[in-house]
Amino acid sequence: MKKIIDAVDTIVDQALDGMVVAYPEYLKRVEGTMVLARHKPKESGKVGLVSGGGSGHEPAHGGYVGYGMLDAAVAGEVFTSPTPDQVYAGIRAADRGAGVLLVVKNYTGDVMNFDIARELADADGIVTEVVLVNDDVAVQDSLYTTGRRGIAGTVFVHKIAGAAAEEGADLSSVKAVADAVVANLASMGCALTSCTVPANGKPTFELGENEIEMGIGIHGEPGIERVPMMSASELTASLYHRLVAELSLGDGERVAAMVNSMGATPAIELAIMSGHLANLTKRSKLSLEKVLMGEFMTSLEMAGASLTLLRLDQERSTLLNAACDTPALKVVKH
Amino acid sequence: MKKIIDAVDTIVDQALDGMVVAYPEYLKRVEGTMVLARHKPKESGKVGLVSGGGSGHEPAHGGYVGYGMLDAAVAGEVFTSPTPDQVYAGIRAADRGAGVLLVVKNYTGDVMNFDIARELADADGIVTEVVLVNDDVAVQDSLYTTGRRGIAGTVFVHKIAGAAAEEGADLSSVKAVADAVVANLASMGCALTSCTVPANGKPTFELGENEIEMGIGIHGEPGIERVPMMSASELTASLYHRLVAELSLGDGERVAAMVNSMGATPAIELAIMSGHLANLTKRSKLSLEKVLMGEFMTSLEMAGASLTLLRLDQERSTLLNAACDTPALKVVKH
Amino acid sequence: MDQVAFRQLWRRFAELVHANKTALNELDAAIGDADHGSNMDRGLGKVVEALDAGPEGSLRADAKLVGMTLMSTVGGASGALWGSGMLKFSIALPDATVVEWSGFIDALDTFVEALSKRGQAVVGDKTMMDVLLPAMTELRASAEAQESGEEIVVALAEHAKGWSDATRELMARRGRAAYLGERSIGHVDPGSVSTALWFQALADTVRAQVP
Amino acid sequence: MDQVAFRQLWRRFAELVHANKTALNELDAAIGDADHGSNMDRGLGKVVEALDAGPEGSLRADAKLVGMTLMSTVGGASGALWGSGMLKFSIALPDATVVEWSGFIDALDTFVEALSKRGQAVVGDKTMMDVLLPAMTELRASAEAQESGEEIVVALAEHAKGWSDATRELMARRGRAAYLGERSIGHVDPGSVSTALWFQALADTVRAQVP
Ligand SMILES: Nc1ncnc2c1ncn2[C@@H]1O[C@H](COP(=O)(O)OP(=O)(O)O)[C@@H](O)[C@H]1O
Ligand SMILES: Nc1ncnc2c1ncn2[C@@H]1O[C@H](COP(=O)(O)OP(=O)(O)O)[C@@H](O)[C@H]1O
Ligand SMILES: [Mg+2]
Ligand SMILES: [Mg+2]
Ligand SMILES: [Mg+2]
Ligand SMILES: [Mg+2]
Repeated sequence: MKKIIDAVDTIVDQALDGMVVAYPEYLKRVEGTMVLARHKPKESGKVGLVSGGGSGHEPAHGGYVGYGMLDAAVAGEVFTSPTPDQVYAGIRAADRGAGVLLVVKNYTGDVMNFDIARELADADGIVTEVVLVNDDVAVQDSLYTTGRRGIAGTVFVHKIAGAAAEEGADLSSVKAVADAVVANLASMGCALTSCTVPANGKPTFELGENEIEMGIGIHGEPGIERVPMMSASELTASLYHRLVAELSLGDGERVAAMVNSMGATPAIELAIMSGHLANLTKRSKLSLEKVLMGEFMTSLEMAGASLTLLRLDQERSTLLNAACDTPALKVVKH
Repeated sequence: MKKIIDAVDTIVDQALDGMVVAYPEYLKRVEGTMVLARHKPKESGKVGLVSGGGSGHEPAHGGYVGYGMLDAAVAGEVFTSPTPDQVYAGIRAADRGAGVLLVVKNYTGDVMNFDIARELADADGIVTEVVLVNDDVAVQDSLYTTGRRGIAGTVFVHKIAGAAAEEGADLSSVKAVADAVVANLASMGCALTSCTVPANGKPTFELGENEIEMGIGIHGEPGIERVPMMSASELTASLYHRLVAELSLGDGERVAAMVNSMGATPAIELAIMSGHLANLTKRSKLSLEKVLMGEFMTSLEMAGASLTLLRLDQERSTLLNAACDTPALKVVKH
Repeated sequence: MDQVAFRQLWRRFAELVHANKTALNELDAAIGDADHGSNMDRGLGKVVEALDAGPEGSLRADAKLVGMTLMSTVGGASGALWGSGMLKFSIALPDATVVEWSGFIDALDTFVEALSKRGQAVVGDKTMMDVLLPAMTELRASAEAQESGEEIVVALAEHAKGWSDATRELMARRGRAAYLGERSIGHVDPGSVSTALWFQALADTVRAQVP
Repeated sequence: MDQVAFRQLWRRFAELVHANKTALNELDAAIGDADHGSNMDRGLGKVVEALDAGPEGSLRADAKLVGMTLMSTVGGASGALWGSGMLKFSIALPDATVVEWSGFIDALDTFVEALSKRGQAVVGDKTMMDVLLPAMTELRASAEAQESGEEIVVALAEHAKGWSDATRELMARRGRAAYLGERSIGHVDPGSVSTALWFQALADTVRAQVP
């Protein structure tokens, strides 16, 4: 394992301080915690937004703290959901008196730790709601199991719910719009290489020179199936058709998309995928209104990419295009 | 070689189209060329800015086309400088009647191809100037050779010269401010892994599990020396002290910095480096006014990072902080 | 069980997990995210530190310290479960330095119930509950049969190991491994292994106490 | 040299570069950026296409087509040099379908001079000039000695290979390899190898023409 680190157990702590060095106008670290909060909190009386999860998904989630998106982000150890006391510290940092929405990716660990934090907040009189993001269509959605995982599509929840909160919507409205995003959201990813969890020191899995792992999560977990390497065109199409089918997208519908690098896959390859995506939407007569292309939800230095589609209606489209200003995502009004 | 591509010889062409898919409000492709230009050209009477070079350095250079930075970016094949006819097309796209400044990284191929393009522009009555960026202090600056290379620091030239041009400075003033950036700029990088040039199909060099290559360029070229792997703290310090010495930075001076990923190195490691950087500047009593952290000038999927320091004066500081709005770099005014 | 034994139990558990950290990570790598060993090891290291520094209060205070420490240092699914479960466990313990064997079993029952409620897993879901639930049944039965504490826990440690091994054949329905569906079959659940190590620690502790 | 031979020369050069593409990339990987073979191969493929499609005009027109094509398809240092040099070469050729051997040598001289001016490299800088400059000297001398064209170019191809090999011992002072300083010693310069292949193509062409 070759990484630019000092010690395995100080990575997250150091990285949080480094984020503040790079984005002092955006972020501050809540003292004694693993929480990054807005440098300039939003006005009181507005709903707060908190997200978080294990580290190693940068820019998620600290990179999305700022105007129009999150109020606080809680960082766990690499790929390990944060503990309830930390989540609770995030809730307190985000609370401006109108309640706090927690954006939680659907993993057992995240769900339980955020739940315990909500119990703590409750005891403290802070009203919280949760939106569970479960956009990964590689995983079967079943009532008998934990259901689907949350992956890169989470960023659309941050953006759209964040815009609603910024506009002054109340907690139940912000939750409603966030739930609607989740109901219209589908993602799927693939890995060309594994990543190495620092505490572990070696790659979580091994892939052959001609293999690709489809349906991977964002923690270096094994995916759903291992298939031979394919072209950018085939790969984009195979992810795309799966998403379109899951969302039952039909003629004339409006969509936003995300082409997300898992870490090591360079922008040039994402751009090639984006070109195919535009052709595919044209062929299925979808109106592709927005493409987010880049590193939004990564798995350390894994090579690979994920594709996300979000069905838009007028409300989601307006909120998606509303101004926002965070380290990792800016929508500038001209 | 596992990459998300369709064919080796269509990579750049497809990627340019994909950039327009992702950033339609920012970019258009000049028909029949490898040039990305502003979707909405700047007002006539202002100096145009053109940069370019081989592909594989994304977001450089197409990602820097937009308000306050470049007017056009010219893409060559992966790691191969663009041909004169393409550079010339970029010059024409950027020309708004007040002349065009070419930002050229100091590589023989780039210098010669941009020079030939200037001869073509000259014949056409378009006035051009060149700024040669040579920030890589790993390489000896010698009159008897080609001198130093241009690497990540180039982005500071785009930003600062772009702001001057946007403000309406004339060609010689824009060139002067760009030259002043170069004179106060120093960068150095290191590689933890090699990258694979697609046309070549295998890594350009091999590095052992405990080795790191210091002083690499941005084309997968071998570096200056191979050393044993070190900690983030040691690595940042070793790059930093080299830059401070080269720029003879002393007590109380103002600097901006860039902590740049070569591609595969995740943001979390850059953040750790940024933390060390802040401590180092504090110790040397420099005033660290701005840190650009992220992927600014990459080498495909290479793991590694580069550090850049720029000495600031009031003019450079103001121009660096001026508003800009491009796909890869946005300065939002609050 | 007295306070010395209780603290010794956690020290022993920490030792066993530390020795098996890499193995636990590797099990988790196969069907999860490769961190279960690191998570438990990080938390138990802190538990030992906390107990070493903690005042000699009561068993309840010790168990609360264990719960709070696990809750705030382990993270992940196992941290939420062990942490919140141990807090419930502490409430069920007396505010004294000794507890009868039956009182200890009752408290453990509270612990397991809390985990069932929090995690919603049942036997066969391929989680730590595949060890905890049958272990409770066996503890209750053997206690009613008036067997000695030592005999009970030594046998239980053996059985726990077996229940953990048996998760290999299961398809996961809870936790991160559930996303793998059929691909989860053929791998032992890491949480069940660390839980079996806790019963091992319990056996080792009780055995060491009986001269 | 007539137009048929001139076109054949470029076809042969394209063949030789194509066959050596990987080797040229590998040489460039050692002291540059691993693209010299790809660059030349891409451009020469286009040159062959262009010549095949080009009208049977004059040598000058053909050479101009070669220059324009190389200029707009090779890229990098070699593209700028070969492209702009061939444009100068074309101007020095007659607007006819045949050129005397001496006229061909004069045109080549213009080519080499253009490269010297553009690239500023001298003998010993570890570039293609380490082949081109001595080759010109030898061509001039042998032409003055009235040797036959075939003898000259066959010998020259041999020598060019030798001059190229000799770049191995040099420290680069021009081009991308110069950044390596002392580390550039011990590797042959890729541009000198492709240039030697051009002289090989010239020899092969002339030999094929003389029955
Ligand atoms: N719902 C659940 N109920 C009980 N135990 C669970 C549940 N979900 C997961 N586990 C246990 O947690 C273990 C994983 O813990 P760990 O790897 O530390 O957390 P994470 O899965 O969040 O990475 C699993 O092996 C399993 O035994
Ligand atoms: N200044 C120069 N003068 C003459 N030849 C040069 C000069 N610089 C580079 N070259 C030649 O160009 C070759 C490299 O070409 P190529 O790899 O295609 O371009 P690049 O170096 O831009 O990647 C070198 O091997 C060398 O022979
Ligand atoms: Mg985990
Ligand atoms: Mg090149
Ligand atoms: Mg785990
Ligand atoms: Mg080269």
